[in-house]
Amino acid sequence: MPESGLSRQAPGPAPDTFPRLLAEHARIRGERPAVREKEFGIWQTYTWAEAAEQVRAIACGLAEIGFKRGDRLAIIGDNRPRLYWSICAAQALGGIPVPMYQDAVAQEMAFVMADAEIRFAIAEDQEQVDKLLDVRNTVPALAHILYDDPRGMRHYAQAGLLSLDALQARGLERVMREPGFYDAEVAQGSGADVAIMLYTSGTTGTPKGVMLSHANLLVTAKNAADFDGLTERDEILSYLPMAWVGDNIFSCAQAYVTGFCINCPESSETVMTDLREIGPTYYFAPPRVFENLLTSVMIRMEDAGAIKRRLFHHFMTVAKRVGPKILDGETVSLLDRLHYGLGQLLVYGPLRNVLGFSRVRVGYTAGEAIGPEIFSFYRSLGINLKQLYGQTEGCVFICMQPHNEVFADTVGPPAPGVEIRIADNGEVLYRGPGVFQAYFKNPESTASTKTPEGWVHTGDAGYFDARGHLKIIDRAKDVGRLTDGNLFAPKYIENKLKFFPNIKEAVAFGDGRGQVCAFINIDISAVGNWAERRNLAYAGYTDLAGRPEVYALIRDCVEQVNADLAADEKMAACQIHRFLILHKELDADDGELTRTRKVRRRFIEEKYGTLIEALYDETKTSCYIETQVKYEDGRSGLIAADLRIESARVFPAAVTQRAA
Amino acid sequence: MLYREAGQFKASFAEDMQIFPIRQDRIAIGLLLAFAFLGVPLFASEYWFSAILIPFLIFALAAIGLNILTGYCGQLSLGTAAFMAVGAYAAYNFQLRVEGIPILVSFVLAGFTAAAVGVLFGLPSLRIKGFYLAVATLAAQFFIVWVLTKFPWLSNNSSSGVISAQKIQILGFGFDTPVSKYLLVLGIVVVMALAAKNLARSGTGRAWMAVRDMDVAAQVIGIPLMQTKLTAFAVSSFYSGVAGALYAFCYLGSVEPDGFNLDLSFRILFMVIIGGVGTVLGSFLGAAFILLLPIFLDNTLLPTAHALGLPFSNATVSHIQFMLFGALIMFFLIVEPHGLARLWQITKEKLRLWPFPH
Amino acid sequence: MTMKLNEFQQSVGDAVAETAGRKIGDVILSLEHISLAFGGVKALTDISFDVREGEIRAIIGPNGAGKSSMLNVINGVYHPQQGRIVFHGTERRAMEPHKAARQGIARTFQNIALFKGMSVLDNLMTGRVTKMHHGLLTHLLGFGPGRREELAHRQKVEEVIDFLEIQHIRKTPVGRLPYGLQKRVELGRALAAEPSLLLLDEPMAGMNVEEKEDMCRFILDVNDQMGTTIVLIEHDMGVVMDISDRVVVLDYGKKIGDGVPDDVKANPDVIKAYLGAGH
Amino acid sequence: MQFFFEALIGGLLSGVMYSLVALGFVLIYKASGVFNFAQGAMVFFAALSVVGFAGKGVPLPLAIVLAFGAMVLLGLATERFVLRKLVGQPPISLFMATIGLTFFIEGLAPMLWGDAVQAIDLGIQDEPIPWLLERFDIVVSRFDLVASGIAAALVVVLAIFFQKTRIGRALRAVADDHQAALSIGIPLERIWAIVWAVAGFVALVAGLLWGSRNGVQFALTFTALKALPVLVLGGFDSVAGAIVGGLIIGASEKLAEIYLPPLMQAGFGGNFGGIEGWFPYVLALLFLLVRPEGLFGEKHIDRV
Repeated sequence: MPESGLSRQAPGPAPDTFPRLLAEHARIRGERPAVREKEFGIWQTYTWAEAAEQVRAIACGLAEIGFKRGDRLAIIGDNRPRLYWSICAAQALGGIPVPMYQDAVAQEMAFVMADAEIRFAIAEDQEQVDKLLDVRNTVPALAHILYDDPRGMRHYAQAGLLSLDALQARGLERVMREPGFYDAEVAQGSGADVAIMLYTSGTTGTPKGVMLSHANLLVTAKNAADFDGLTERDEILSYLPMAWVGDNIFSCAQAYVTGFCINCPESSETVMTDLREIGPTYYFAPPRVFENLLTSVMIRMEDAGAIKRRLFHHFMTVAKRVGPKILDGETVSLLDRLHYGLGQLLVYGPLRNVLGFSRVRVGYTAGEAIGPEIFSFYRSLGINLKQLYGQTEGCVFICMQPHNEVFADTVGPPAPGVEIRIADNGEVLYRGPGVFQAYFKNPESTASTKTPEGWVHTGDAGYFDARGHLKIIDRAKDVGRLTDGNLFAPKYIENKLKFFPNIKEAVAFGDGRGQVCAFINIDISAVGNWAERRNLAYAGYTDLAGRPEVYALIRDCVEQVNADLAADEKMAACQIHRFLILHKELDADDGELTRTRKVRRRFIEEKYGTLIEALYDETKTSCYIETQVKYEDGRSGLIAADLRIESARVFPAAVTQRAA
Repeated sequence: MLYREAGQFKASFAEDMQIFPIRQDRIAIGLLLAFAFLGVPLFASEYWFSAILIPFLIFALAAIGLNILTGYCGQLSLGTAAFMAVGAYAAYNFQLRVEGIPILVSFVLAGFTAAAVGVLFGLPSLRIKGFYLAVATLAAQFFIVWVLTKFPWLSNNSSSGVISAQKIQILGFGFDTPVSKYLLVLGIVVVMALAAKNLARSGTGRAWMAVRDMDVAAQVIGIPLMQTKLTAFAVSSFYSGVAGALYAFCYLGSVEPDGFNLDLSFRILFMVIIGGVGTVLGSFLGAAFILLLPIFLDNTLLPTAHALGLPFSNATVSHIQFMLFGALIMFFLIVEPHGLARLWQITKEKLRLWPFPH
Repeated sequence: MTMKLNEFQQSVGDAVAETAGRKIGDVILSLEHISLAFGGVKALTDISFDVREGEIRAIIGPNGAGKSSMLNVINGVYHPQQGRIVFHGTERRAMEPHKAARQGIARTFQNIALFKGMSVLDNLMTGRVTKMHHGLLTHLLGFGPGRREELAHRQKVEEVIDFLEIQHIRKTPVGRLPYGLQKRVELGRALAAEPSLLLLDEPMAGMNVEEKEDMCRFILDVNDQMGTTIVLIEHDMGVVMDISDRVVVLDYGKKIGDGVPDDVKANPDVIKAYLGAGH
Repeated sequence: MQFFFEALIGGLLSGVMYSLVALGFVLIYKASGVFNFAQGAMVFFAALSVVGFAGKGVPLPLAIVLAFGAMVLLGLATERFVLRKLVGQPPISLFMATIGLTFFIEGLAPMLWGDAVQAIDLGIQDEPIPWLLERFDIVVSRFDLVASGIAAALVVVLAIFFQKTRIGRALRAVADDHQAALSIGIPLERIWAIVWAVAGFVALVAGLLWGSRNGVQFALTFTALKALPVLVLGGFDSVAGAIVGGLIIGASEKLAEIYLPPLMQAGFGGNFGGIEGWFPYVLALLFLLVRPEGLFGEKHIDRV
């Protein structure tokens, strides 16, 4: 009796798979919006009931063309409703959806396709279909290519091509012919089944397929949603790549758990406008987005008239002072409250509005360290921006900041249901409901990442601060020790330096040495601007970098970082004793940075060995160096300079008062 | 600044294409209307009703009429006052000669009469454009006023064509106080302004604007020039005609043909230019401006001059008024050809983007 | 301009290859012995040619050859003194342009003729005038049949907007758009009318290579996906030869060549008059 | 029958006066494409300036010279502060600007010179010419004759100015094509200044003649309204059209004024005087329907 599936029993146990949740929503909030998509100039809205029908049609269509339990379905494209529905359709049939990055080139795609042994793929449009057809030359298993947007596809005669429209039509035929089929398929699923496979490259090696079960995703999503009080009334903008675990959590798992509505932008160019139109109540963006947004706010305000600019700066100062306190519910004097209220009317409210953040109740950022200035800017405006710490292997939520306990330099206490342990080498390990099943076809990697007890190595180093919040300092493999045994986390120090607009890049040294020293790259546009305002003439980067005035400027920054580090018992030993400003900008062309602008530590240590020696030689106050550089046109040249080395003030370590 | 549009997304074309797509605008208009219908009658004095508010509304209506023709359809007319006269005299005659005709019906018929006359004088627009057409509309101006003066039947044989408007009664209720007249005029003007706004954003309005912007292209697209221009003349004259009827019945009470002279036509043209060519809002702003400026000058210039001991007479004030009108017209054409309405639009854009400058 | 010219030609060539499967039908427009003069100046002399359903027909020729006049004759802007025009079986010589539009002829202009005071959306909505049937009285109301018609046609216009990828400028006044986009909007206005015959007067004039490539793609897509017959005037010989099925060559108001691109290229008169001068 | 001729001649003579005002329009339209609605106000301003200067004890000839100076100033100011700023705007905007200018001048003139009705005495008697009266029994005013003589002379002078002088040729070049005029090295702004000065001069002559006949008063601005149908009939850009149009309007208006009202009276009863206010317009309008570009205007072909 396959018809008597779980989904038929209304009051039975809580639905534990995506397709069952979908059926549940269609039943209890069928008329509420599930998905909106900006198309033809308006937000076309699909209710949960409609979404359920769409998923059913796609699923049955897939079954018609031979999609079987355990098959993997590649999904490539921008955030489109039908692609989201396809995920659920594959899950309904017991298959595994594999969303892929839409901007990947064909070769990258080919690797994943081959690794995941994909036979079925759904592409958004002609562009992606072309890529898949390319891929098919090397991955012949790819038999079926489906596409969402039929534009330009009329004359494609290749085998196995089918539009989603046609697929759904076939699916509907199947529904007519065999009405119980879909429900029976859904009934066969269980929470322990693999719900999705997400490829992650980590920082090293080839991409690995992370297998997450329905239970992984749904329990974690539910915990986090309860944590933040998300309801069916919430709205999010689904603009992050579908292949990224975050989008899967926010746009699928949490939407399915709470029943809120996801909104797909018209195109990647219109995200900002669409954000403003929708005014989401729940929002995620990586720090880079917030940083760029802040920069554009500042640039646009520079063009404003003098009065408006002064008004803005005045109220931003007020906001910085009292905004975060008000947001955290701390006591603020009545006068300050009135002052902030006026700012609310004149600046903060309108600014939140034009940015599209008016309705944000909960905002998150994660992935990188966010500059404290940037973080507090948004919080002081009254936007409840918080940090979390997450990984694909743990269904995102490992640590999250509760309301009123938000700090720029920590990622919060462990998320509900998650345990965290710090290994002896400083590495963070976690265990919880979101912990992944395994890497696909990769038992070695699985074994090295996940212990038999279920602990997962994050590869990140960190520690809990006095408040019980986790602080991530660096990749575990980069963390070293000073000769006195204290932890040395170069990236932590470098990030603190780089939060200053005048500093573009920094490289800290200290592993196996007595103290920390650093190379600095100034930001030529910021410092150049500063120099111009002070009528300081200079002849290019090398000249400017060597100026005593610039050294003074940078020393201030370094000393502020030192003061900051000193305040933290565990990091006080990492204060920078001596530094120099490099005579050239670190450049990927010269091999000093990766193409994604990450510092290549070992390479720099070798290339600038003499400079490092000089930094640690207290007798030296300068060091001569000649460096080979590659110009953009391919020519090479030589830059020579006598670099000054300066000392910075260090502060005594604070003795932390141990609370709780 | 006051606009908070985040989250006001449109999920249907109907929402996207409503008259006021922004919620704050809808609220503001609602409040304004409530104030005009309920608040103003509580506060305003008789002087305000009969010297400012009623003429303001009537001129605004006439300006909407001219704006339809000139602003939307691009056909310059210098004969608005004449079409108002047609409306005034038609309404008078319908009331006089048709037993028991409701006054509102008379107003509507007056509008249709003016529309018919307008179409007649719009016929030349099929062959001529620009200045030539402007001159042709002058013919309407002079001819109509002459006819009204010279055909005694039209004014029920009164001397020099003066007519006294009949009393207004609707469903037994007499509109004889300034407040009641104000409310009547307000009601009519609001309904007609709304209709004008609807027209402007419909196929009819787009056809007008297409003819205005590029008549050859309009024709090639499939817009019949003749029909479109004549429609504009008809609708425009209808509005002018109703405005004229209200002018006689609710504002002045008794009018003569010479009251609808070229000067009045020019004043309404000025309202359109200063208020904003091609906007309904501009018609209201322009009417308010042109109406209030002389009152403002009367009330400020003479006292100031006397205080300074300057030999200002009433005539001097009127000369200054002329110069100021002229200068303002030139100023607006040079600096802001789209008038006060554009200034408001710019302000609104700024408020929507606040605190950003652009 | 990131794309080199030869790449561009190549990509156009690819696009043409993709559309190889389309069908060309019977003659839908034929012009017979057309002569047109302004005052004493002869613009067109005894010109005859025909256009088949579903084809892309190009008219080429040096400046002043009478190409634009030819288009103006087809859609009724100019009335030729002699000759006859048969469109979809109906014969006529003089016709008001708006009636030609109602028969399904749409066009774009050499010098953009958009309605500058209106938004992109309104320009396209205006393009649908021949498809809208409700009149003034229904337009007075903010609801009812006139409004419903308006909303229904908005859907059609949005499809054109989507097709031409101009979503981001939907509500921008056309006067503020750069030249290349204005050309695209003008094409959109013509497409909004769902014409059976589309006349394009130098659709790619003044564009950079990238814009030309886009425009070429749109023209081919229109022809292919909507099945629209296209008559186009174009200066860029390479483009003309690549995308058109048949070419008419005019010189000084006279027809000097007619046929498939390869034949025309080989025609000595054409080489003398046009290709010789141009290359 | 002599009554007819009397009316005809009277009409033709006042027609010349219309032509004179119309000429002012044509000059400016030809050179700058501006339809200067303020031409009538300029006539008013010129006449008022003459009597204003004369009222201050300046001898008449000198007053006329001074008034001419004032007209030139006015023209230059208009060109500099209004029209130059509107270059490139649609013609209809320029036209509306000159309506604004009209109002401005109508306020400015009485501000400067007072608004009482005043007379100019040019020393020509407004009386019948005895010879014609005796010989043909036709009343023709001496003043009208002299005035039209002056007007005719002015027309000839202007014609020569346009045909023979360098500036005149430049003006015509400008009228034909602004770009071409620029390319042959004529400063456009100087040309416009000259045109406005010449138009001011024409307005001065018209103001003197009309003013001495009807008195210098606000009504002088309405001479513009008389000239408009003339322009429509003759074409905005044709000097010849202005002259012929003026004659046709003058004559037909007078004849209509005499012969139409009795006819209408017979038809409708009542008094139908005063048709000269609209008759020329209706005439011009009917004419337009037949020939939209006017008698001598150029026919335009819409290029698309």
